[in-house]
Amino acid sequence: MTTFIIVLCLVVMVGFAISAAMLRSMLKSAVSLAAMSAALAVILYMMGAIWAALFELSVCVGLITVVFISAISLTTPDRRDEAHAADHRRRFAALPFILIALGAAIIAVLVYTGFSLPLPGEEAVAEATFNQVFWQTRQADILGQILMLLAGAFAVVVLFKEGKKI
Amino acid sequence: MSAGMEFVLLTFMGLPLLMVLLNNLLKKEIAQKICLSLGIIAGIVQMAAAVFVFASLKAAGQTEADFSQFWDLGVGASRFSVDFFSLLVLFCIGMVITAGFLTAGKTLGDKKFNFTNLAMILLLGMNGIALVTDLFSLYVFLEITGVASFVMISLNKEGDGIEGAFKYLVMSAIATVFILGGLAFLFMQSGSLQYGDVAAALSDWQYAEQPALLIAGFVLVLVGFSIKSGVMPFHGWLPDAYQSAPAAVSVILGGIVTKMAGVYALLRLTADIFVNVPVFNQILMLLAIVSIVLGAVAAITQTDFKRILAYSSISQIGYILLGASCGSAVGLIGAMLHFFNHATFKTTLFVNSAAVEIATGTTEIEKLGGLQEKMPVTGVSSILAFLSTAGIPPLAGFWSKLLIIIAAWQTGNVFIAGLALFASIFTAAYFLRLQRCVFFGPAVEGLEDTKEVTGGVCLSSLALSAITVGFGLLFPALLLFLQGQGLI
Amino acid sequence: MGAMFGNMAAFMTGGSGVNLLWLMVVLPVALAVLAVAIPRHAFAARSACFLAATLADLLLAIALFIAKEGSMLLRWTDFEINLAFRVDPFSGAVLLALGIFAVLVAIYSVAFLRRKEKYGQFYCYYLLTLAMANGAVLADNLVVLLFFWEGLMVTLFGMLLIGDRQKPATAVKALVLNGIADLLLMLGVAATAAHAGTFMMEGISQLPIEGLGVLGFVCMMAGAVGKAGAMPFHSWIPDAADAAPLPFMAILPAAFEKILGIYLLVRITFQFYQMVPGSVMSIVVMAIGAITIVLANSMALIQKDIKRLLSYSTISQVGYMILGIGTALPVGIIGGLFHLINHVMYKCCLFLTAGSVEKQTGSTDMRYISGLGKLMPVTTVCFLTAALSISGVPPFSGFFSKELVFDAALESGMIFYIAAVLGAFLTAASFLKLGHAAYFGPLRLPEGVKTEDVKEVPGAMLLPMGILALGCLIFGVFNALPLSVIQPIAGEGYDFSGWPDNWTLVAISCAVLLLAVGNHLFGYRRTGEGLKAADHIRYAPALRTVYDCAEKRYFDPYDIIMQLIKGFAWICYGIDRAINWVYDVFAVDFVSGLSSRLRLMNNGSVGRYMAWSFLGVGFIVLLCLFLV
Amino acid sequence: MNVLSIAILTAALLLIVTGLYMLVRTYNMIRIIIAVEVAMKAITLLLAYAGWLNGQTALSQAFVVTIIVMEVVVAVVAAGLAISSFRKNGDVDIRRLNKLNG
Repeated sequence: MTTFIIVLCLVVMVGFAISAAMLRSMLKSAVSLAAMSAALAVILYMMGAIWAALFELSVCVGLITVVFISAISLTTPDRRDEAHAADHRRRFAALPFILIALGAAIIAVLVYTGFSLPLPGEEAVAEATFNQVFWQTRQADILGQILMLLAGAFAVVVLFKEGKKI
Repeated sequence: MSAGMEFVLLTFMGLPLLMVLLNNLLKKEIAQKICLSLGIIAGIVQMAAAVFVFASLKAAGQTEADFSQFWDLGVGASRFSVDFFSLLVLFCIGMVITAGFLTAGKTLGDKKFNFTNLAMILLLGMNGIALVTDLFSLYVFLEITGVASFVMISLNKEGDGIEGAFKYLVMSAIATVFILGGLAFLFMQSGSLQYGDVAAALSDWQYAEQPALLIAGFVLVLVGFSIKSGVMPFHGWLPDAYQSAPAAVSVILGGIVTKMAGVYALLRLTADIFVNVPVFNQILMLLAIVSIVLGAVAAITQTDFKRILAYSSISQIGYILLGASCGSAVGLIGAMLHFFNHATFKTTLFVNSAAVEIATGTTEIEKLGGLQEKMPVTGVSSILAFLSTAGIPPLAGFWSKLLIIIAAWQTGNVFIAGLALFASIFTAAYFLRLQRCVFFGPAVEGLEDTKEVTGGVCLSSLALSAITVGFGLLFPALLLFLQGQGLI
Repeated sequence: MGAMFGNMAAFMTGGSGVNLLWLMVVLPVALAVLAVAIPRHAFAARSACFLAATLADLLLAIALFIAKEGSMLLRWTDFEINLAFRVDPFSGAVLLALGIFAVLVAIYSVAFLRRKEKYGQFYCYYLLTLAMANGAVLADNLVVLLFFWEGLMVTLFGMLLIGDRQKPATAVKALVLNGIADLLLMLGVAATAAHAGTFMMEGISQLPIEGLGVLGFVCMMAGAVGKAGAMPFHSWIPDAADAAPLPFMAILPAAFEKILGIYLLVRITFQFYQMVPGSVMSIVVMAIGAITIVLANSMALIQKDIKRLLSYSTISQVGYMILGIGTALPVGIIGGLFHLINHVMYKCCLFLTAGSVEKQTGSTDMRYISGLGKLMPVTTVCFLTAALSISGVPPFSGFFSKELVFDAALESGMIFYIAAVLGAFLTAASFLKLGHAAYFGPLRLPEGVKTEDVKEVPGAMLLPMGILALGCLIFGVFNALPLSVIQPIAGEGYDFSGWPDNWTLVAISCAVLLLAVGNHLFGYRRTGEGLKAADHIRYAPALRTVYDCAEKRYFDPYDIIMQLIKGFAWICYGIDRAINWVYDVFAVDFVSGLSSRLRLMNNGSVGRYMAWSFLGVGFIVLLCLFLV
Repeated sequence: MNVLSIAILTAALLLIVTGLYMLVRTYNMIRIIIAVEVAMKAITLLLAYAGWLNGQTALSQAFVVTIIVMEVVVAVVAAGLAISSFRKNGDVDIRRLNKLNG
């Protein structure tokens, strides 16, 4: 059952990725990305990574989509460019075929070589919970996250503030 | 280990953070005035701290020290730790940051405040890269360094900064994808991303369950860090980013940032992690020699001061990586010393380009000429730095290049060593062209009233030139010391 | 590291007590650096530093001369190429001589160079030359010797460049000729070391001149003789006289190079190798000496410039020394060395008087100056003393040393004696001409120089000249003084002090001198001018053509070599063009073309950058498939 | 044979290729950021899968959470650059960013 759901979600992800690439509307691309993230959240949940799934849902589906949509609305060009749209379709026309060929090739190679990565037995799974691991062993990363958020804040100050004057 | 030393260790992460807080908590008017001093203090204290920790470690007979004050870490935690190489690098970072802040006074106008904030975050990011012992934490600090430098490049939104920053961002994002992909594959096999654990997992990688995954892992990591360090053919973004950055930012960026983000990480990888993976070293050596030669060749016909320096950086990065890829102690030490030397002379040159830009308003060499008499300090320090880059004895660059080429020779790749030696001619060629166009010859019309830039810019180019010359002259002593340590 | 410092400490102290040897080299170098470091306008400070250096060197040399022996060794490689210094009575005496002349000329130079440009460079090169010369004398290892020898060549080149930076032809000429001599020396050192099986000079003793030894001996001798300026390595000296400052002429070609060359020649012929009187080698050396004497003197006779005349005379006097040493007889060796000491004194003195003349009148060309005797009496007296000494008039020093050389030459072969006597005649004639033309006769000065401006030079310049002139007299009258130092070098039990034993020779010498005076008077009567007193020889039927050719430099070995090289170069030209094309056209075009391609590759589009990166990734992956 | 491992690896690779293809072929700066995000999704997937495979779920979750935070900030900065570029040039066409070359 787990396998089935994960594979289904994977297919959904690849599908939305293609739509994110090929759809002409930026808004629809952003929404496709959000859908991808949602599918990924399901996969994460199925793999037992509950916190990660939660973050993926809240941040990637929520926050990043908001960021994209506001960025898109702020950068809408004054004129619609039909030639550009046609050009866009032409440039991405090859993508699905490439992906199908590549996917088939990869699957063929992996199956042919008998590739397999067995899941660990129950006893091999580490006991530690996410809380313990995250707060006690990843303090460097937490410091890094704080710094990153600080950097983001300064970036917003620099990149957005003075723009109003222009 | 003494308690005092632990506090000193904390300055590497604590002091810049404190400076950021100070800068933002102070009144805006006061902060505008003193923010650059904060940065200079942070840089100088960092250099002093690096020297102090080095002396303490030597005195205690240790080779590395963990941060244990205030850190209650679980088993297998990602922690900060310093060894001699990190200390050397931390010293370089402090040096370049100081030079950058000294340059900033004349170039940034009202952007000093934001510059200080971002440069301190950048400093934290770079220090983090030097201190971490976990590949994932390395990625985290890489990303911090990256974000801070994107914003700093585009600090001056009127110019081409946005373009350079965006190109850097895109290439850096690709690099991140590759690095993280590689880490994921390595993580599958090792179960941890601590340097030691990954090295252990790779020690007999041919016999692992799925060697293909490990190969994919280290190839992706290699590619990612190569993009970050701007090795040919992954170099496209580097000249653009350097050229478009404001003068003070390009000092920091060209002097240390890209070296920390890419080259330092690659050195760590070859020295600590991929020790038993000869393929890694072979590919790296190939990339290195391509960068050395093509970087130098490409620099020959450039027309912008900073762009020449950028291509020269690509070439010099090649030398560092060539040393690292030899897999011997001599090569690694040569690479580390060249890292230090490169930070010194390339910062000098970027400071000089900043001085030229301040004095004349342009960095295009066709519009410049005859500045030697008008700007003697800049001209002479530029000559010194360029001689050191080209590896002319007895300047510092000569010795480290010598070690690298000896190491390459010892690996049996005589052809590559010869090519690396031969590329010095190109180095001399592009720098002579630069020197001739900018400093020698008759003064170009409109530049008759040019004056030497005084203050911090002048001071930093003098100090850095002194380091280049002094280090070159003291090098035999250093070599004896290393010999005494049994390192070579 | 510790071991190295221990080694260093032992090196500096020589094991027991303070060892002065290394100071002899390091001190002048250090003070040279200091002298340059002092600002240019502080003439007094720089000069004080300069004088202090030479004085300190003299004191050290005296200490070493008294100590008579000492050695030191800094081991730096496994195969015998060590920094080894040694001093023995001979080298102690040579060091002392170097020190004395260095001090005297230094005092003179300070006064001479006042208000001249580039004096700082001169000081620096002077002290470096002193250090190098000390090192060369002290060296106890052939490689170390070679090092300091080459160092001398470099400082020589530098000093010549001070004179005329725009036209470095003279400096290049000196460099080429000295370079050839040094190359020969290098070859000789290699052959000698191979022959002896060691580089350490103390281990090389009395090698037979056979097999490899012939090569070693001939080449080393050529190097030594070349440094001393004998023919055919002489031709840069007269040219240098035109270009370089006069103190340079007094210290380098006149003093240091002679001392060092003859020092090495003695070392080679009597320590390293075993030269037997009458052997082929002995005759070769004597022949070089004899030819040098005659040819250089005959050139000296016709010169119209004081400096050039002195230069040729310098070359000719080397001939006497080489002739004396070449006889391999004790009397010849002692005579040669004694002549060396005397020569350095009077020739130094003569150059200094020429310098005084130049300082006051701005010229040394005898066509424009004449009758300075009344204006510069002290200089004239010094000149006279030195000229009498060089002409070999008793009881001045030159007479005694020349007699010893005559004695040895007669014993080795009549032809050498005749050459030596002919040389004595020509020497006397040329100095009669010089003295008569420059100092006596009617007063004449170059245009624009007023008579009242020409007066005696300052005391600091007179002092060295006076001391040297006095030395010429003292070493003649009390010739036991210098001979007591020189005689032990040739062996035990020789005593040639006092009046010469062979009265016949003395009589012949005196007759030759009188003949020279007669000749001069004859010439003077015919032309009525002191300067043209030698013209009857210059324009004598057979000699006229030879002299014409000589004045057109047909006999200059440097020019002959240059002609040969030009011919060779012409052949090489074609090959060179082809190679040049590869460098200039092909390589530059190729590189700049490649560079432009790389510029096109970076066209500013981030998509292009990514494409290149992905190509790189693909390449790496392919590579990986091959390598793994 | 394990369907899951093949499926996940294949999907991750396809996602990365899609992302990189988008990066190269698109002219829109915003879409470039979306492309990077697409590739990052694949990385997140791989890391989570790696943790699941070797039983270090907690550690891999810690990684994923950190990556998400990093990703957001990078996206914000990139969007900020795109908006600045838009304010300067009037559109977000990457082809306009070719002043720096050579």
